[in-house]
Amino acid sequence: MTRAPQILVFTTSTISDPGVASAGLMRLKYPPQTAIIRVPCSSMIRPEWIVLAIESGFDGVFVAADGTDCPYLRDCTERTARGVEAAQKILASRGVEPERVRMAAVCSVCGEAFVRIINDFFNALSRLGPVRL
Amino acid sequence: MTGGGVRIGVYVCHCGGNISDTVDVKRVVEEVGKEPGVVTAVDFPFMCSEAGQKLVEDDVRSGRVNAVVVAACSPRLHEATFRAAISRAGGNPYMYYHVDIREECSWAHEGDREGATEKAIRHVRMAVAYLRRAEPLSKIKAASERSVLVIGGGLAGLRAALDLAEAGVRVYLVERSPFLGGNAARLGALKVFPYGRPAIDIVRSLIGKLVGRREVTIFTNAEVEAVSGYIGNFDVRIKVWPRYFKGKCAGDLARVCPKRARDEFYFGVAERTAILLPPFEGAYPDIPAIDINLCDRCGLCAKACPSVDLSQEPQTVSVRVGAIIAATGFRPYAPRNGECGRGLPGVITLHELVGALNKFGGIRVDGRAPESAVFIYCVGSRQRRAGGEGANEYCSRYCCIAALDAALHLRELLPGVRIYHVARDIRSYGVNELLYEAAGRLGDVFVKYSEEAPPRVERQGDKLVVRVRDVLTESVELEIPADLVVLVTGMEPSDGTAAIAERLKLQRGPDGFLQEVHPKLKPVETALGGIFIAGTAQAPRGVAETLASASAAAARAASLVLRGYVELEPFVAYVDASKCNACEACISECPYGAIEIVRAGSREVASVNEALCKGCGACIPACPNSAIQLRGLTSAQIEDMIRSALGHGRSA
Amino acid sequence: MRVDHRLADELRELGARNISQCYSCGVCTAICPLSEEGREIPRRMVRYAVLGLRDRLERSLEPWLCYYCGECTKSCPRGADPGALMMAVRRYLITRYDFTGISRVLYRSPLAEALLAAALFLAVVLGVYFLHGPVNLERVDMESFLPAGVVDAADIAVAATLASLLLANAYRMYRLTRRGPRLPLTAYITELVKTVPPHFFTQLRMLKCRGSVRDWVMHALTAYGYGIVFVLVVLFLRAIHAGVYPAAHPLRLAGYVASALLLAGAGYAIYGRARRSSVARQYSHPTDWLFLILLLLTTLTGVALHVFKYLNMPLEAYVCYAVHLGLAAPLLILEVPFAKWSHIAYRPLAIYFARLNELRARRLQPSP
Amino acid sequence: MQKILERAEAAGEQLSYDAVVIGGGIAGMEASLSLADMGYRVLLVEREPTIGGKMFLLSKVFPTLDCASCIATPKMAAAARHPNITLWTYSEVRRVRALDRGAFEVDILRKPRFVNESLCTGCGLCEDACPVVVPKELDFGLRGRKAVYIPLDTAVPRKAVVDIDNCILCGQCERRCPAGAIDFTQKPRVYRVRARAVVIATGCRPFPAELKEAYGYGRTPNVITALQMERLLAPTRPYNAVLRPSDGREPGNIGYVLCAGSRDVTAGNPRCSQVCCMYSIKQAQLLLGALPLADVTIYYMDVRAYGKGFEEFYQRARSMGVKFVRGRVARIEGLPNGDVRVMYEDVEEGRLKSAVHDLVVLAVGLLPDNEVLKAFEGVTIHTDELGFVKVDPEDPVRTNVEGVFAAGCITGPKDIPDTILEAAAAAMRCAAFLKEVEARQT
Repeated sequence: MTRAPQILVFTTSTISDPGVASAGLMRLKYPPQTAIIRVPCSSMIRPEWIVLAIESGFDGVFVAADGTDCPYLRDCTERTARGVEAAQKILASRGVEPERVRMAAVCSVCGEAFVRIINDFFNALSRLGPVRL
Repeated sequence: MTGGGVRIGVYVCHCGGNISDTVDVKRVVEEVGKEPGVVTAVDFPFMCSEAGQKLVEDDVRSGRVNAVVVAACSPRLHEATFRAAISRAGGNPYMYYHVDIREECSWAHEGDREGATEKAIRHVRMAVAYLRRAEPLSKIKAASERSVLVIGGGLAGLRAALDLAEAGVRVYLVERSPFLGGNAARLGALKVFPYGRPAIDIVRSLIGKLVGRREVTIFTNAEVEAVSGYIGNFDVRIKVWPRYFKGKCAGDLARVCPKRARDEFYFGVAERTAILLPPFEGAYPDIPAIDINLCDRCGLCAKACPSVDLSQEPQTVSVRVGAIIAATGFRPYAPRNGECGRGLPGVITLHELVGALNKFGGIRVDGRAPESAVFIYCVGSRQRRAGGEGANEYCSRYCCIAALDAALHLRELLPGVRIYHVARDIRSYGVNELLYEAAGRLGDVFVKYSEEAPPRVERQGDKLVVRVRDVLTESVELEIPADLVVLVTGMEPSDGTAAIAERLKLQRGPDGFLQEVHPKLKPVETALGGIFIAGTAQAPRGVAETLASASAAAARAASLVLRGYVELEPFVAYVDASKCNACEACISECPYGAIEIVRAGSREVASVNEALCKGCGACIPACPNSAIQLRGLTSAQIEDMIRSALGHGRSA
Repeated sequence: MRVDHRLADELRELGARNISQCYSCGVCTAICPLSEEGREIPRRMVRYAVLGLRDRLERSLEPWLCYYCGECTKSCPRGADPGALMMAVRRYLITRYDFTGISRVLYRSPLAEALLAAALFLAVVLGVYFLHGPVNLERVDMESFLPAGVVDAADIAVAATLASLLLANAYRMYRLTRRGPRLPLTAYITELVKTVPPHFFTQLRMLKCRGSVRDWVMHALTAYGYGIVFVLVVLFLRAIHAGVYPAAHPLRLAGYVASALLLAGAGYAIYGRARRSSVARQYSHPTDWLFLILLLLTTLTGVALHVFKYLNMPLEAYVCYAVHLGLAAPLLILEVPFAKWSHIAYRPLAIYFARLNELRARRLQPSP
Repeated sequence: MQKILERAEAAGEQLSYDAVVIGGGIAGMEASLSLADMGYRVLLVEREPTIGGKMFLLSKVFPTLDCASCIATPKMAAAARHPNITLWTYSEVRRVRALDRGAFEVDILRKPRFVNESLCTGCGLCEDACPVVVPKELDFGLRGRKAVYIPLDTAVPRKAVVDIDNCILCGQCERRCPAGAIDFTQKPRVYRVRARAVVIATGCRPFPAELKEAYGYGRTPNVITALQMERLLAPTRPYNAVLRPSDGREPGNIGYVLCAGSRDVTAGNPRCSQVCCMYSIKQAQLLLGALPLADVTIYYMDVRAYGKGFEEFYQRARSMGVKFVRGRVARIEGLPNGDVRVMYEDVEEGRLKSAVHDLVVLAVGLLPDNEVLKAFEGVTIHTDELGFVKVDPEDPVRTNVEGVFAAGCITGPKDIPDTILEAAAAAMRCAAFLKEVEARQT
């Protein structure tokens, strides 16, 4: 019996967190092996946090970004992507698959999209198996 | 244990079964009660009720608890509620973390009690970890402008502006088109709820009361170009396009101008020239404007009228306001060619009918008054979107009523006309039912179709024929000959609404309309503090509901700016001077220019202007030394949350 | 199917005043005691009416199932008066079955109706005036004033005309409402026997209406009273003229009873309509009034004639007789084939034809 | 009580407020909060012992399916706590006189709770001690309450009240109360209050279902109203389950009869009640959640899902398996085993039908609760033929009397989002009026 993958999700308070909440409002199902941390804007996420998450036992990290809806930054997506790529590089250098970190924009009503993405991610992580550090 | 004397109380809400039916709240309480720093953990049916809040207050007041976790619904609903409760009890409202175990747990994992309970425990643990490093914060107080910007000069904008002005608030009203009045003015002679007065009367009356009030500045032919700042202190740049007119003109200018275009005021059923005349008695302003995109500067009008001044230039005006109301309205759904016969002669939309009735006092098809008219409802509304481009899933609310209203009006003008209504459900809610009743009494025939078999419109000789399966009559296919077919089209967000959403970064719902925070708790508020929405920019609605929502938005804006100050959340960036080496990496990251280098004693360090900082945190990853941090969400807190989530954090 | 707005207007003239008020909730159908699965009334008829689906309406036998108890109208949440629509549809169908077009005139123009009735009345009265035999003022001598043979001959002529008119109309009704293939001749006969006589004589279906027992009784009494008088007049006129029967003779008693029934029935109906005592009597069509008035007056003059005869008041009796015949003429000639009284024939026939359609439908279905 | 109230004494105090808001339902609370936030001093008067009106009795609310308590109770708490709001529950407006422009004199009767509000902690021990049980009004008689009681756990104020009409004066509560809050010496008092404006927000009352005789309400135990169903579904519900009244069985097959007392000239109400379609659809969704095996059928004429997100909510109910039958129910009859038969025409099929349900819910319409209009002296508040307050098309919260505003269901049936908007609008218009009055006086 293998342990179900654990996913850390970063959401943003005004955009993607409501988006994730809207999945619940619509009673859409996704794996409960998820933990959510709200930040104001996905561009604030430091690559070290992502690495720390993998070190702390998470099998994957999903950054639910603001995308073009970001109330703060026009280039929010690019900035967030930079952080995600940096994290992927660090992980790769330690032998961890970079696919364990994903990002996608989740708008404030995109519950369905979120559920699709997270289920897909969950399945991908299941196939990858546990993290070998 | 870190954070010194942090004594955490955890309160888990049942939400009357919404949570407790799925999450084993007792187990959550039991598990998190073991966490270091937690001094009490309880569950309660309704944490948000007065009794629930009292639980928190009592524990804080007694000093037993100085940091609070409430695990309940979405933080957007009740975070503020519990922060206020803590304040009342003398605690610090920022020693608080709101955990969502409803939308993001019990509702998403219905049927998986074990999984949902585990997730709830995990989230509460993370919150506890966060609080162990939390420190008391206080709000940033800033003076607020006692003025409001109202965007949109339609019914909602007029009503909101007038309300604010009457309440003593300075108002800037910005309208895109050259005249106030919006869509409501174009309804003209159509009577509106509760059917005492024509729409144009109401618009005229509001304009009459508004114009000339000293609190009010009106910009027509103007656009909001840029907005910066924050709640209480928005800097707004308004672009005012030239009218090319200095004053009124005698004589018939419409004859002078050789250019022709469809007249928007009559929904395109009439023509206008490049000279836009005040479209109705009592319009504001009462001087014409030139449609410069159509004008070829032939100069004929300038010869005819000395008031014409083609040399005018656009102007930019800057104003400072404490709040903004977006009342940018709707545009009628435009049916695709071929949709329900669109494109055939004699097939028009409801708005075009209204335009024609107002412009010509009647309607003619091929030069003759129609003997029969068929209204086809739900064109472009209530459609499944699978494959169908352009159609909308939502109900546009006003169209059934507007169609009945227009049909009654049509019958008044053409007493013998035969009217068929081809509808799905007649949604004449409330008192509007009386319109439905009146239409029936006067002999209108109602036919209902099902979504699967929409009506088809064809041309047969010189007549139109509507073919429809009537679900009220054993689904026989009826063939209704008609001189006139009216497509009852719904509302879509106007271009102005789309533009303002883009410019102000307002959220839009799946239907494309501006999204309120919550239909009941914060019905006119947006996710952005100080920006409110009103009227049909928010959702399709009728005149009375538009007026009510406008006054409601005005009420919210007024209570904000009348206070004279605003309190901002303390979640802004700060610099740990001891770690900063003034590398300036953060400065270029900040989109608001809130970071600058200052002298601190002997050396230079970065410093954050709290009023300008929006707390996005974009600067955080830039700092190589982790010197710049976000108040209320430090790196250390996030790291502790990550470590604690899977239970490894306890030893850290 | 093409909609036709004129039908609703026509039906409005025939008494369906509020029908465009209907919003198709179906309460009338569900509340109607005579509505049954497969034969839903009245909402379906309402739809045919407002949409102008003439074919469908004319093909329907269901309107004849309705006895206008008024439940639907009382329960209608929109005040659309479906009961009145059903009545109007029956009037409309009568005009459609009638190939002469007279019913149409009667129903559409109260003036024409009155004039026609008056013309018939005058024709008969004048006929009697010019054609009567010796006037015996000593005693009442009906036989010499107007020999039974003459009256009988007129009776027969009228009856033949009426019968042929009715038969022709019934055939048109059959053609309009027939659905499906031909049936074996025996089926036509057995079904005819099974349906028409019982329903003709009892109109039993009316009893299905809630609270209708009194109406049914009055209705039946009137019909039987009329029937008795009719039989007496046709078969025993000569003897009646001669006054051969003693007071207690069953035939004379029957005559008295029948007259009383007719008076009571017509009086009850007129009273009800004048008082608008029930939904069905809220709004009366001019043809309804004419029918009832003629019936009442005919009966009254018949009674008066009898009284004058036994009081031996010859001149009064002769005048009364002329008036009586004058009144009876439009009653029979106008009402039986063209108006109110044709119900008597159409209702049982509708049941018969419906039954035939049922058999046809059954034949069309492959047996399991 | 009537006798006690007749002996009400006039209170000596002279109180004055910017506005008196009549009715402590969602509209009254929202209007009060909005006015108070704009800096005006408000007296909020509620007839019942708790504010919250109809909304806090509800289960969840469309189209978001938030629990009603989660929306209503924080507003109730906020209204009770706001420094600019004075809250008088269990109080009745007896007389309103318009003295001048922007000057009203309002007589308010404060009924005795027989419980000292400042001492009562809402612990509920008195309730345990009381030997009298009567049907509970807030649960529409679905369960009992004591003669001394706290209306609901979520009540504001959460204080006990003695129902003196049913009290047998045994004194057990008095002995039991640890705070000594029971006080049978309390007297009714009439306060004369000066106000510059009045907001009427007295809301609605459900159509009395027994008036629609063909539906058998009151005679057939398993025919209930939608408000009763709300209580059966609400988190503060009586039985902790959805049970049918006759035998306490879980219904497996539930029918909803729409337009009970609306769109019906025979019931005296030709109008549509605006909310019944949606609350029925909502209840159907909740029932499918509470009773996963249940069938729910909704008999309708037109589904009026007109508001923001409503159509989507309706489509969701359809996809969840709620059955929608076009056809208005004509008659309902109870069967000997407690089941209920509905007679209707399936309009889309054109077929006469009947169906047997375990439980039938009447989606009753809304009528105005306009008793208070009689209290106006010297002026008449105009109403329509059903008694809803008439408003100005230009200003849909303004009545014909200057300075008197109306919001919520008293101006016509409406849902909660519209009510809240209207209440805030009333506050705004009231504030503008107050400002103008102020300006003239200075």
